[in-house]
Amino acid sequence: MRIVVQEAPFDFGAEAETFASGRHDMGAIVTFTGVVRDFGNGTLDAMEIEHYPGMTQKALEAIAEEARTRWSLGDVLVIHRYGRMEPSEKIMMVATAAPHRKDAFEAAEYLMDYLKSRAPFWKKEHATTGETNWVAAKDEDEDALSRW
Amino acid sequence: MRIVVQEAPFDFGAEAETFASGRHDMGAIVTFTGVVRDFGNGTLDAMEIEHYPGMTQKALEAIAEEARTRWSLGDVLVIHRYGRMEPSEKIMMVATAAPHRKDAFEAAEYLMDYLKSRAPFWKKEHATTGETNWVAAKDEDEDALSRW
Amino acid sequence: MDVLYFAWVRERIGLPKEKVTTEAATVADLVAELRAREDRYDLAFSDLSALRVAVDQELTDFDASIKGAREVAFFPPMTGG
Amino acid sequence: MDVLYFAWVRERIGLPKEKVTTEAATVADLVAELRAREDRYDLAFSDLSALRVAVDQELTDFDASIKGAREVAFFPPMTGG
Repeated sequence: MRIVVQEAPFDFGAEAETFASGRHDMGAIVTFTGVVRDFGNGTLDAMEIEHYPGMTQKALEAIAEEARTRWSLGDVLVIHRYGRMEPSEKIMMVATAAPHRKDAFEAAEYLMDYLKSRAPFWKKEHATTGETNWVAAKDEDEDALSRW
Repeated sequence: MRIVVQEAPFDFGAEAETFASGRHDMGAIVTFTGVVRDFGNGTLDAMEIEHYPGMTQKALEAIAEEARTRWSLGDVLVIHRYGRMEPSEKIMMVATAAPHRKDAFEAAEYLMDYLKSRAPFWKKEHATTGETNWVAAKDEDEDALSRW
Repeated sequence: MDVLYFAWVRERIGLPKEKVTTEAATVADLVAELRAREDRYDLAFSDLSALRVAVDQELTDFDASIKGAREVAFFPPMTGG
Repeated sequence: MDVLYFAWVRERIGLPKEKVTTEAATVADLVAELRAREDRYDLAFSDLSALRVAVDQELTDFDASIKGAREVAFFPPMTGG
């Protein structure tokens, strides 16, 4: 299990390759990657992500540990950035390795649902006009937790 | 959309990186990778995958097209190998890009469920003892289709 | 028409593909003709619930018509992914 | 104890962190003390349903005890991922 919180970009392809390689007993690897969207109209200049340094790593570890108790997993990877990112930059990734695909998929979705609403990150949009906007949490993201 | 059926290994990290990069309007990228498992006891020498050359590409394209009608997707990638593979080799991958994570996850799971039971591939295990065994389809894989 | 066999169906019958001239109207009729040929065919087709069929590279069922079909393929349930 | 503010709570109050000496028993008591200080605090805490709280870096609720706590943090609902 590896949990990384960093400001710098990460190499998604290399991380995915390393995570998926050399596994003899895990038949299923799932990755999720979150990307900064400009909403298709080019009005987003950047996304700024604030976090709670003392708590973030612990919160992510607790979420990952809970996933490992709920599903049969061989490994879990979480990388989450903070700071300023432009459209098309990768914000974060999770990866799960499991003997079977159902566990790998469900655990990845669980990690994402909890990361969205229970890890101490806050997103602020910077528009090309200079306006800023704290992204509001969505009811549907909170509701997504109820399925677990 | 890209659908590839080939005997040669594919570069998962490079494919994942290329698929996830340069996207300004897709916030969510999901990949699934299938790996040859040796069941943890080292008794599997190789997995041999037979396919139906004339039908495979068409069947995969039809499955991917159906996913695109059911979910809001920006792109779909399917790579599936045939031939002989050793434990830890990657058999196949799918990737989905969507504005939102729910679509990316569901479409990837749909692709996998249909690939498992409706794409013309057959797996044969070669044990280190020399014995061979055609992998039987699982009832749970057939049942998985009923949720879509 | 071409008749194709895959996986253990291919192994039991002993060949991957053959030309078949038939007046059979449906897949089931074709199966009946093949079973009557030789034991290896009879054995391969003894449990149709363990088999799948594609006509002209589209999955279908054993009631399907094969009139005008160019290719009929028999194989066990698929195990992709 | 240290009191921390994140995202728009930090912006409204105008600082990320401050030392607070308090006899408050619960988070809600601490919030009442802070609101009484100045308008910017009163405004930031005007709708508790829009806020979340962590005591010693664990998410909790406004009824939670802060006796012996070293760090209390206030912030809006999280938007990770």
